[in-house]
Amino acid sequence: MTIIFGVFLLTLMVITALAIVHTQHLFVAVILSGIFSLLMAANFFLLDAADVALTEAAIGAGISTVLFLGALTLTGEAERYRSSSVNRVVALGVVAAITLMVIYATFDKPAFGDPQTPVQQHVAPWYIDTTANDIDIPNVVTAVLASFRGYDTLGEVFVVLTAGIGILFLFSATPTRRKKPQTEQESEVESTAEIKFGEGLRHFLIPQVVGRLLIPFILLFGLYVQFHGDYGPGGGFQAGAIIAAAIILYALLEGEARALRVIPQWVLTGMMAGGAILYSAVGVVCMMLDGNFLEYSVLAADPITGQHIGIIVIEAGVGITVTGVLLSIFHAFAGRRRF
Amino acid sequence: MELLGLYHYWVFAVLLMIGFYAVISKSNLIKKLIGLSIFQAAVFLLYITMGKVAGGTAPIIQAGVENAVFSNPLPQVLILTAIVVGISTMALGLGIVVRIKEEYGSIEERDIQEIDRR
Amino acid sequence: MIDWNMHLPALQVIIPMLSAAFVLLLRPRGLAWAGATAASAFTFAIAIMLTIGVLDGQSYVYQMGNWPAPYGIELGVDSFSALVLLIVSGASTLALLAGRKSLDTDIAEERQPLFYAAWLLALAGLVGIPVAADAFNIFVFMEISSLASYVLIAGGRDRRALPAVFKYLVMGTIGATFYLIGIGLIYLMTGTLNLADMELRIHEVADQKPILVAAGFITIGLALKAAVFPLHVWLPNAYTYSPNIVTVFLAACATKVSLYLLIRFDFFVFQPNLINHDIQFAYFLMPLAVLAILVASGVALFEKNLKRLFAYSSVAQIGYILLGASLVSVAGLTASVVHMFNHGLAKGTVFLAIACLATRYTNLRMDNIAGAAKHMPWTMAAFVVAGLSLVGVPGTAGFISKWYLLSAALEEGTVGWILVAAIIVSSLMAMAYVWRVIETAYFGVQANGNEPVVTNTQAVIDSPREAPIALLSVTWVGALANIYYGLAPSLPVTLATNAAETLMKVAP
Amino acid sequence: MSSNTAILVALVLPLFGAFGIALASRFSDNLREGVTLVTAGALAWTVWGMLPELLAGARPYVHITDVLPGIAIAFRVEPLGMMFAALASLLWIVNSIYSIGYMRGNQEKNQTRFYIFFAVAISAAMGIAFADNLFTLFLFYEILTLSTYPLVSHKGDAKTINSARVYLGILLSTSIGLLLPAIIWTYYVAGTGTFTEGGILAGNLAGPAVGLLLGLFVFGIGKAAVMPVHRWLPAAMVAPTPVSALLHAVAVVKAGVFAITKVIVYIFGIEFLFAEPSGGWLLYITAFTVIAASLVALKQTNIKRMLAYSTIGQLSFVLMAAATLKPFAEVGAAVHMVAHAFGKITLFFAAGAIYTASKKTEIFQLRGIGHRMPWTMTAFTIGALSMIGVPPTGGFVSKWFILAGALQADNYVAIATIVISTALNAAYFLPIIYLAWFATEDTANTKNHGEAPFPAVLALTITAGLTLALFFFNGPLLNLESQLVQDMP
Repeated sequence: MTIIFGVFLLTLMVITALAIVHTQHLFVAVILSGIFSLLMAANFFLLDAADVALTEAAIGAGISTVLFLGALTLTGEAERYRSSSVNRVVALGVVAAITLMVIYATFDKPAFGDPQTPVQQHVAPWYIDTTANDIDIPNVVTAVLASFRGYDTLGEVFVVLTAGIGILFLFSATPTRRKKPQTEQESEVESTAEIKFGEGLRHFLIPQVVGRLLIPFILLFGLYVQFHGDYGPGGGFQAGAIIAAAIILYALLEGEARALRVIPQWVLTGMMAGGAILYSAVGVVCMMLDGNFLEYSVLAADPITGQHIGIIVIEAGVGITVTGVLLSIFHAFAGRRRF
Repeated sequence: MELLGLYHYWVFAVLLMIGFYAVISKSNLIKKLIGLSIFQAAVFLLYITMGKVAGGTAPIIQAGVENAVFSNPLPQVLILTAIVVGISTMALGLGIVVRIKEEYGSIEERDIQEIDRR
Repeated sequence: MIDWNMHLPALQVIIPMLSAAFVLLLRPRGLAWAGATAASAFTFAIAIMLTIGVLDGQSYVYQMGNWPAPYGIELGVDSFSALVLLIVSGASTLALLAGRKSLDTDIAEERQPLFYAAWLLALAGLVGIPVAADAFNIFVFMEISSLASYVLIAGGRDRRALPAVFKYLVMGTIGATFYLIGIGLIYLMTGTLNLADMELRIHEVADQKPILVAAGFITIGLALKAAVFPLHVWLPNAYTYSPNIVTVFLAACATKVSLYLLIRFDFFVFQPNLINHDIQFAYFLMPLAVLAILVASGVALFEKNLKRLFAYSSVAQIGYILLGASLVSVAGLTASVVHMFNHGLAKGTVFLAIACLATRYTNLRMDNIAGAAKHMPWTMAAFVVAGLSLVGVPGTAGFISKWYLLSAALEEGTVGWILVAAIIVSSLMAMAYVWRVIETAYFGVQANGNEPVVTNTQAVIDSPREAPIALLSVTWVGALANIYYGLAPSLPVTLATNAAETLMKVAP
Repeated sequence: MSSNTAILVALVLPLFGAFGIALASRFSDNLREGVTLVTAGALAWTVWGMLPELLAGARPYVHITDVLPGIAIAFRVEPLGMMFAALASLLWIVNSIYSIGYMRGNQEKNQTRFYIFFAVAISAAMGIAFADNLFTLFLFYEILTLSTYPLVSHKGDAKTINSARVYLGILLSTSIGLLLPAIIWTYYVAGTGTFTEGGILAGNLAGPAVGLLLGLFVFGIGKAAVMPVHRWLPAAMVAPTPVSALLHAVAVVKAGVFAITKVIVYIFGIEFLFAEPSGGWLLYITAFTVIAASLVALKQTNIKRMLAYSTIGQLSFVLMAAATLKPFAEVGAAVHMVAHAFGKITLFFAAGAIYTASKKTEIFQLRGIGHRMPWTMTAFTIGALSMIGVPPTGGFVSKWFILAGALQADNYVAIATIVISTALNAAYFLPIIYLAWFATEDTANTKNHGEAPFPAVLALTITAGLTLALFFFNGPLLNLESQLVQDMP
């Protein structure tokens, strides 16, 4: 049964991807790529990767779609040109070469799902055993993410931070074309447009009520995912995305400006940096306590407790940074005037 | 099972191809980015596929369940990271596209080259 | 008592990274610059300490979180990485010290904390790669450095920076994803991500197809990031339109790190294990290297924009580095590693001098800087020194690498003579394009009158005749370093020789 | 002062001089010129002070640093280098005296820059003279090229820049393109590049490769102006005359032939090269250059261009002598470097003096000028006679030795070249002497003028005297240079 379902999902993904490339309407392409991500997430779930599935759904289908839509409102929705024939030939040539390479590689690949392959034999069992003994949390993925390969995750937090910084930096520039003084009429038109845009969906009753009801639950769910990451699928990244989604929903209902008043940009910037600092600080504290960087075991008298403390704190750091960055990016796109 | 495995790898190859094709051949910058995200998603699929163990479950240790077979947690961790890296790149890319639109009034590569040549 | 010496590899990365987060919060004017410079200088100091340790024969291995090696993430510093660390952190520190005024004009004040935070993140990413001994960890830091350098380049005043950075982003992401596919395939066959462990385990499966394809993906992906001809198309515009000081930083070290990784992967992991890998590597890269050297130098000959001229020159110089590596010999590899250092030095100084020029000439086209030497004699003198180093005139750092490269090529017999010819032809081309600039600056006459054409006429009156003293003195530090390392190159040569011997598995 | 320190002093003194010149120029021009003269004097005293020790057979040696393992910056004084250094340091004094008259007489701009780079060039020449290995030689060779560039392009107008570009382009590209590979090749096969008596290549290289390597060296050292890499020399004629004198007589071209001779003697080794037939082409190409350059000189109307082609011929003459590979010829080659230096610098000084006094640059304008400028034209005549090789001038001595060497080797190509080139030299110099002394002046187109400024006349008188002196007092020089060949059959 799962086999048939798997084949069905994969096929659907290919079809969706083809449709995305084919359509000339960017709005359609973006929505389709959201669907693509959902299909991908479902497939991940079939492959026993619950955490990844949750992340792909929250980030790939959720946040990514919101960002693309935000960008589309600023840039326009139609693709003007078809690929030129020269481009097409070149692209097909390169692509064909690489595909041949990849298919060539599949010949000696170990069998799918075989527990005797090097992937399953070399380091994987160690992670599962050691998690049980030294860290003692049920979710092995979280253990690997936060402790065994905690340094990767630290790097990842800084990747997110970099993206946030990048967007803020890009959007802090004033477009050169707009530096000229505007005529009276133009600015007036623009300001009225802005008021409407800034009001969100405040005048629509049903979304208003439903949304109001939903937001607390989403926030609660986010917090659950954040702190339950040790036990089930979840963790800072997913939680950050979910909490950010709740606030984005608020912004859609009440207007972007009001959302920014609730959590101003300086708080968001503080969150961006603060989460990352919190994470690194845990590492530095470990060093101070005569351990290696990110060696949580030294944080408490009992190494296992130490690991627990460390993981909870760094997951919190991840969550804070991710929330801060995603909201900053959202505000940057949504608050940008259209030129 | 073997068939499904090979099918996974082939889908990986095909998705990779579709994404890469879009990146190279499309003139619209947003379309390029969407292509890029499909391209990356294909790689995610490759990693997760290889971590799967037949008859296994998600690697979450449950009390009282002895001798459970778990799928490999490591590729999952790697892809968690890769997904986040991917969205960061995408966000930055979109930011640049918006700025290009502001400066050039177009997000078509062809127009931009035309404008710069002047 | 905490043994800080042991922690150095970790601190090398953590300090710039953590400082980046703090710099982001530094609001008042100038503080962000000061914070970034201090952090960068600290990073440089750590790199120096690591180098001293490595030269003393100490080997640095650090286990993150104290988890044993193939399971946890390992850091390691040897001669090769120490040299790259020196280049990266040194370039960053000098560029920051020099660049305050120059960056003030490029980046508005309220954007500066963001900019300097991105700078430190780029630095952290670039030092994170040589320190890491784990294939996936390298990917993470590669992305930090790439994203941060996109931000830095996008700070350019010219709007053409934006399409340039977009192209860089797309190609960089493709390169990184290729790398990710490659390590995925290797992981599939070996089950490990740790480089040393990989080297041991890859032996059993060396002849299997996924490994060969992985080697291909990794090499191509990294070649893309390193701007190896013909995958260099992102580089010229990215260097041309980024802020001048950013060009100094990136041109001196960004592609070097990718080349480092390329060499490390191909020699450390694949070379000892894959059958005929040396021949495939040579056949694939040597023609590309020769083409890069010749074609890019040729393009540089006719380029009018000063920054793009030297960007193309960088593509050619990357060709030199690759050429040395593609000889697959201790001598070739030594040449290649030495040239990484020397080219960083020469090109960094060239771009510093260009940054000096840019403080007075807003338009850096060739005909526009005619007669610049009259107004900026010190700047142009430093430029001459750096330019000669780029050409490889004896007494400058560039000569040392050329010497090694030619010696290594001579070992190869008949093919070697063709390579010698290519190197020499391109040296002559380098001489031509460097001299074109020097001649214009010293003897050129402005088309319309005698005074320099500065678009902002006010600038002529207000600006000092020379570049700001901080910028100029750092430029001269660079110029003198070019001479110093041309006459006493034992530091890069020792490190490079050790690196080459380790990589080729020759007992020293 | 021990000779070891003297080497370092000789290298550094001109640099201090350059610094002093820059400082002094802030106060007065006279002070600046004073510094130049004092430095030049001190340098000559230092260099000549080493001579007795060297005659006694000592070989002072200084090791500065190992740039790379096995590749050092080191200096050693040996007869050939001693001669070159002594020549250059002596002529720097004379040239400085002359420059004062010329530069002031023509109201040249940027005189300080001129003196500074002149001093740097002399320092580089010292480095070349004393270099102990190929690397050191190459290093100073390039410094010399670069430091003379501002001198050649001194005037700074479009024509000058073009010519200076040719100058720099040919010299730099030959050195990087040919000399550098030759040096690296040598280090690669021999494991060293130290100048060693008897050469270092014997047993390390054989067959056509020897000829090829020799070619890389001969054409790589573009300063020797062997055809076809001679184009820079006429181009460099745009420089002020003291520079031309420096280039042709003192530093640059002499550095070229000196370097080639040194390579032949100490890298290849005379015996090794003699035994290896593939190196034989050098004799023919130099002989060809001698004849061809003389023929071209015959057709020139501009005095300085004619002198330039004459120089090309004479340089190859030296190299041809060296390539004869016989003891007499080697000594003759060394002596001819000196004789040509004295003679040619006299000729250039005279040409410059004529230009300063009368603004004349063409040969046909010289009718009867001997009566207006008797000192200058007497010196010119002596220089020309030395070029032809007529006694009692230094040129006769060197030609005598070279001819003896050619006869010793039964080398008919060399003998024929010597005879023909002597005839050709006479053919282009004698008409000038005739015009200057015996033709009547074309009064209509001439302004009234006398001799050039005193320092210029003084300088050319000194060099003319030296040319004559070389004929009568050549003992020490012959002693010194015969040490070169004392072990030879």
